[in-house]
Amino acid sequence: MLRIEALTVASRERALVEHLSLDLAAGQITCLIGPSGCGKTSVIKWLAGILPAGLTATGRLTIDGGERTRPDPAISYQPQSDALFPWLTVAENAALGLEVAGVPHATAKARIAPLLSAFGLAGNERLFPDQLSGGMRQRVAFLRTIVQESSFILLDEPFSALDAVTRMRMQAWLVARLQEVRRGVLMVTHDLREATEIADRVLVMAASPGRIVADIKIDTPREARGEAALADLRETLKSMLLEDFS
Amino acid sequence: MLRIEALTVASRERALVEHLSLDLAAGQITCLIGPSGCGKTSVIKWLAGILPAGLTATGRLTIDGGERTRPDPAISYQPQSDALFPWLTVAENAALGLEVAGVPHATAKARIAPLLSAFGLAGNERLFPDQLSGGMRQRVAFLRTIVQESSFILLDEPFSALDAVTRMRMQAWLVARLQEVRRGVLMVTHDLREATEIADRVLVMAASPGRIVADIKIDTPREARGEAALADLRETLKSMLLEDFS
Amino acid sequence: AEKVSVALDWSLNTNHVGLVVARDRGFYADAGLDVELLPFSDTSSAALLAGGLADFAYVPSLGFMSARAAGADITALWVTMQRETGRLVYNAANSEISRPADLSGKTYAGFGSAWEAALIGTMIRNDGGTPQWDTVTLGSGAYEALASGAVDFTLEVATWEGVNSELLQRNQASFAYGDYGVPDQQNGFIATRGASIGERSETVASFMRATLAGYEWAAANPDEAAEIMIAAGDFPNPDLVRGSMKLIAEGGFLGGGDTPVGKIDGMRLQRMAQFLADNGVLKDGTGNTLSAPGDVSGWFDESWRGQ
Amino acid sequence: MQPLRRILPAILIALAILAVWELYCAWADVSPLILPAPSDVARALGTERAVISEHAASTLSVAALGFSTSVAFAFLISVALHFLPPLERGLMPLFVVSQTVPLIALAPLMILWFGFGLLPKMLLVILVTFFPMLVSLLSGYARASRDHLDLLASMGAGKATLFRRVRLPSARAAFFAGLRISATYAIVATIFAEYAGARRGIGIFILSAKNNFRADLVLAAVVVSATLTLLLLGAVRLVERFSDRRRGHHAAH
Amino acid sequence: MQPLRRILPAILIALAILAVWELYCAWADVSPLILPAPSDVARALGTERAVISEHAASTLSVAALGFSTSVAFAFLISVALHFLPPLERGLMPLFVVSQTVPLIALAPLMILWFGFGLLPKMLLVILVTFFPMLVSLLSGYARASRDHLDLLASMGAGKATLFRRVRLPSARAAFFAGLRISATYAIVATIFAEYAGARRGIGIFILSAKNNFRADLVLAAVVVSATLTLLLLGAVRLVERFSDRRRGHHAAH
Ligand SMILES: Nc1ncnc2c1ncn2[C@@H]1O[C@H](COP(=O)(O)OP(=O)(O)OP(=O)(O)O)[C@@H](O)[C@H]1O
Ligand SMILES: Nc1ncnc2c1ncn2[C@@H]1O[C@H](COP(=O)(O)OP(=O)(O)OP(=O)(O)O)[C@@H](O)[C@H]1O
Ligand SMILES: [Mg+2]
Ligand SMILES: [Mg+2]
Repeated sequence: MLRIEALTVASRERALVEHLSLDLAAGQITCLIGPSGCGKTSVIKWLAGILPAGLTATGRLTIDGGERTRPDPAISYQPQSDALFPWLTVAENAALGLEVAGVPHATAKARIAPLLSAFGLAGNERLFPDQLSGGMRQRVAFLRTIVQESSFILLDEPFSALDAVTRMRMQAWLVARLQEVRRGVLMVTHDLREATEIADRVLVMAASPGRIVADIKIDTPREARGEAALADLRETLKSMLLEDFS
Repeated sequence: MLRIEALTVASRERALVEHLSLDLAAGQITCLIGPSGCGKTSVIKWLAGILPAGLTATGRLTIDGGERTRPDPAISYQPQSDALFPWLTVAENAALGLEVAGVPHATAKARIAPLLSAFGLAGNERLFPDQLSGGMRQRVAFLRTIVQESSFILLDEPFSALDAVTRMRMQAWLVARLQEVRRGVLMVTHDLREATEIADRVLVMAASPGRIVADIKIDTPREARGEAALADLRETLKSMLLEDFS
Repeated sequence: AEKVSVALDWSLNTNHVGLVVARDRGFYADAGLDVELLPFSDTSSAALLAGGLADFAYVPSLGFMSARAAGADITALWVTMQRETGRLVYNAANSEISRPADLSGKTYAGFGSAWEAALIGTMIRNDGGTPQWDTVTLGSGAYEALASGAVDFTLEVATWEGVNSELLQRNQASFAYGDYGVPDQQNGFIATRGASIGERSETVASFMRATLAGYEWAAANPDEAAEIMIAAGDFPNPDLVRGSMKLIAEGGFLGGGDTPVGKIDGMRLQRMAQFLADNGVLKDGTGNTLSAPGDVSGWFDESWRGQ
Repeated sequence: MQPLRRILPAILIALAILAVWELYCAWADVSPLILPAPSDVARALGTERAVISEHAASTLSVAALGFSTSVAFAFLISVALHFLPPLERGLMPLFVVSQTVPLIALAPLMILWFGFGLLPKMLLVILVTFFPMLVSLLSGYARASRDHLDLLASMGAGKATLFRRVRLPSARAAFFAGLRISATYAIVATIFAEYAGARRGIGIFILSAKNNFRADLVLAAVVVSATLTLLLLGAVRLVERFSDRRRGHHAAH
Repeated sequence: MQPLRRILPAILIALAILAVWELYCAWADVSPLILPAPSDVARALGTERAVISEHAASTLSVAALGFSTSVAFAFLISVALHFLPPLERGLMPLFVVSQTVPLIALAPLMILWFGFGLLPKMLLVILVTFFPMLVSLLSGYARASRDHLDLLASMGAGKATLFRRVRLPSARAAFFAGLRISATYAIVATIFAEYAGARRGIGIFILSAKNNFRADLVLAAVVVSATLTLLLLGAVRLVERFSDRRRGHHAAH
């Protein structure tokens, strides 16, 4: 169980996020939605331990009750920009997290190979990032993130550049994988369908200052989430977002 | 009427796009969908006249029957990455296209001001790009594109970083604006809902090599596009994308 | 053989002829010495000697006296040129100059040492002119500047630059320092550190005797000496060497006959030192001007001749 | 307070070096003709300050003139080379060659060719400071991001607009890096030029100090030269600071 | 063919300059002592080639030794300064000051302090070539993208890993830029050092040519110095080319 208590993030002029608390359970997917600019990325970056220099933050982070300083190897992170290294190939970029963690080269390679094909990247191992399409880059970044050995994964709009079908495949993969290894996922998304289809829980943020205004558990098993029930939920979420705008 | 004839784009190793033809009508929104990596961005870049150095292309572009060389001032373009200039403020980035076209400073400013508030960016005029959220950056890039005086607009996933509600507002703005000024829009999107809701026409691409496999006109007026009818269309599109994958 | 190094004051030239002859005709080897003539560099030979980087140094007279006054522990063993070799040159075609007094208000190409002003000022003053002129520090570019008319006058060594000008058929005229109140001086000292005279007197003596033999041979055989110099290498202009040796021999600069070769004249040294002191050229180690040089008899030591 | 604390380590290290040097001179009893103690140098600076400052003023004015001409020239040439690639291919190798010429060989010849006025000295200063500026500017232009260039090209911007709106702003950091390197060399190059021929200047002062066996004065001149250069560098820093639109904001990129 | 065509403009311009110079010498009847014609220089190079190449060999070996030491040293120091910011604040100002010292003043003193051997010459070469390398490396490290640093930091990478995996690769272009600048100055600096005191080398050759009134030989030495430098630069270019993972692929970023 990862828990944020009373997080406040401020720029020089104003508070961006105020007194935000949330927790992530192992084996669960928590989706974070909210209007553009409300502070989602700021929360994620604080968790990843890389808040930009212009911002200051106060708040407490615990994992299973123990206080943690960040960056913490128990947390892995996919930025909103893909942050691929231009001087590394697809395969090397994908292995970056493992290499940094000291996993032997051969082991890393072996672990990545099946995922490259699962994500539709087979055959592109030796390309450099500037030879990839936007969606391909995003999948490499996703692969780099989930292959790391961490208990919690932070995903900042991980599938925003993917077409509907590829996106579904990636979602399915993520859900299936979570059943095997019990990791906790915090995922920022703008796609309400995505949120309602794969989340165990949806957190809704409002802006100015960023705060959590709703915390919705979805208990229906994923196989049983019918189009009708989800549509209702989406309408509810949309109305919450709309509210924040007026 | 903008027309591409027999466009082929190739890297050193293989053809990325083969023998692709399409046309754009003024006052219409044409959505281009297709699996990640199928060549959508390559087509758009060719149209914008900025194909990367590693790629070669053959093909013909005409506007209203006259052959055009690119870049052409009649076409404006929003890249998949936002390409904001880090040394310019939000307001200056937004005005960039107008400044380049030689529009006087004051005129440009006056034209941009109302759009900044329409796009929820009011109050951020003096921020620099690295102080913006991903969605804010994308809206500045969109603003920069549509404020240019061109007959055709190329949008490469213009709303991918926006939350559902902001996205709806931007879509509504785009549709309303098109009714006033009759420009032609070519928009790459991964959101089938977006495509079905705002497009006059949906082009479906398949990969390896990139080509157009379906050209679907949506004649239903936008006000009358009920949820049910659209759902069917989305299923059709999704099945087309799925097909390409197997 | 014992290794001995000699720092030079200038690129190898005919002033050094005795050293080259002694080396290349084996006089040094016979004395059990292995002598290396260090190539000329931008660092002064007196400094190289005082700094312990060379065992002996060929030092021009002004350099020697300045270093001595500043407290450097160097002692002269020998002086090569028995008469002043320097002179003031100007273009003969320059109708404005016919006597030193005319130099007043003209442009001088200088070398950056304090004694030049004393020298020129004395000459002009003694000739009845106002000692005022414009100095441009040019170093070895001075001669081309003079030839091209960019400057009006400069100083030269008659046995080197003078010969070169003649070879180039430059129409130049000169004034001798001695004619206008500057004391005549000997030039071209060979010096060593004071400490060496005490500790290595054997080496000093055998080196100097072989050197003496070299210069004596050169004075007697100027043409052959010139060829030895040329064979010693790095002379891009052999005729200059030949011409220079000829002038040195004919002008009796090295001595011979009544004048012993290499003999230091204490009187003339004292007079020149006094001249420099009078003109504020000599400074002690902390930069204070010396009003009198004191007794210069301790500045040189020719005891090697007796051993 | 902040800036003072920032340079404190440098000052401490410098003082430590001076102290060791002073003690070494006192203990090892080296001749001040060869290695004067810092206190000797300070004393020389004091007693000769009138003469030195006259020479220094001359050096500073030549350096400032040469340096600013060089910067203007480097900028113009960089623009020309940028817009005319064949010219770049033709001239860059020659500029490289110009840097490989040993100045000690060239300086006296320059004096002969151009006289002992301002011209040869300015030419030498330009010869030394021009190249780092040019290289920095050209590499700055090349550092512009493909995305930004492409965007502007798609707007129909010509090469000139691309240059003004993308390449020039992208080259800002590189420009100041080059300016700092060139400013560092400007004073030294002037001294060098004076050494080969001049009426006055620190170079002449050094030459005559050396000819008079005054190592203390030589080192005093070194101190003055270093001080002048640091002043020039400080001026460059100020220009950089005050021309920054985002002063105070330290964005990372 | 390609490389030849690329340098063709340079060769043409160079030939044009030489032709103008030759004609000027022939027509204006300038003394070869002041400005020898290119043909005089070529003839001098031919007749003195044995002597010159002996001196050149000496210069090249000192330069190569000093330059490689300098590069190694600059790299080590840059790493040390990167990891110890107080050290950077302490030493960088001193390194800047070291560049403001006029070599003409320092070189003779260095000879007095360290003798005629290899040491003072290597020290001078290092003094000249070290600083551009160091500055380039440090600015290269600083050029690493925030996104990349953040990503790696989020993986729990320490300062060392950040350095090895982000800063070092990001500094590649800057490293080679610095290497080119330093290589450009290595030979010239060596000649300079020889000038102040050496047994052989191009510097000594120039000095004696000058004192023997042979401007043609001085210029011949200039030609040799330029050639040696171009060779060194060529070697640097080769290393850069062959150490590039994406050889032949000219990606724009
Ligand atoms: N410079 C390049 N060199 C080689 N191959 C390239 C280059 N640029 C793109 N490609 C390849 O071209 C194909 C199409 O790329 P493109 O960016 O057009 O795809 P896309 O349809 O826009 O995908 P996405 O939806 O993921 O953005 C990809 O397979 C990519 O690997
Ligand atoms: N370095 C900074 N300095 C000042 N303000 C900043 C800085 N970084 C972010 N902000 C501001 O913080 C707010 C929240 O930004 P954040 O990136 O967290 O939003 P977000 O919820 O991720 O939005 P999006 O969905 O558009 O990515 C924005 O209003 C932004 O302008
Ligand atoms: Mg965000
Ligand atoms: Mg794309």
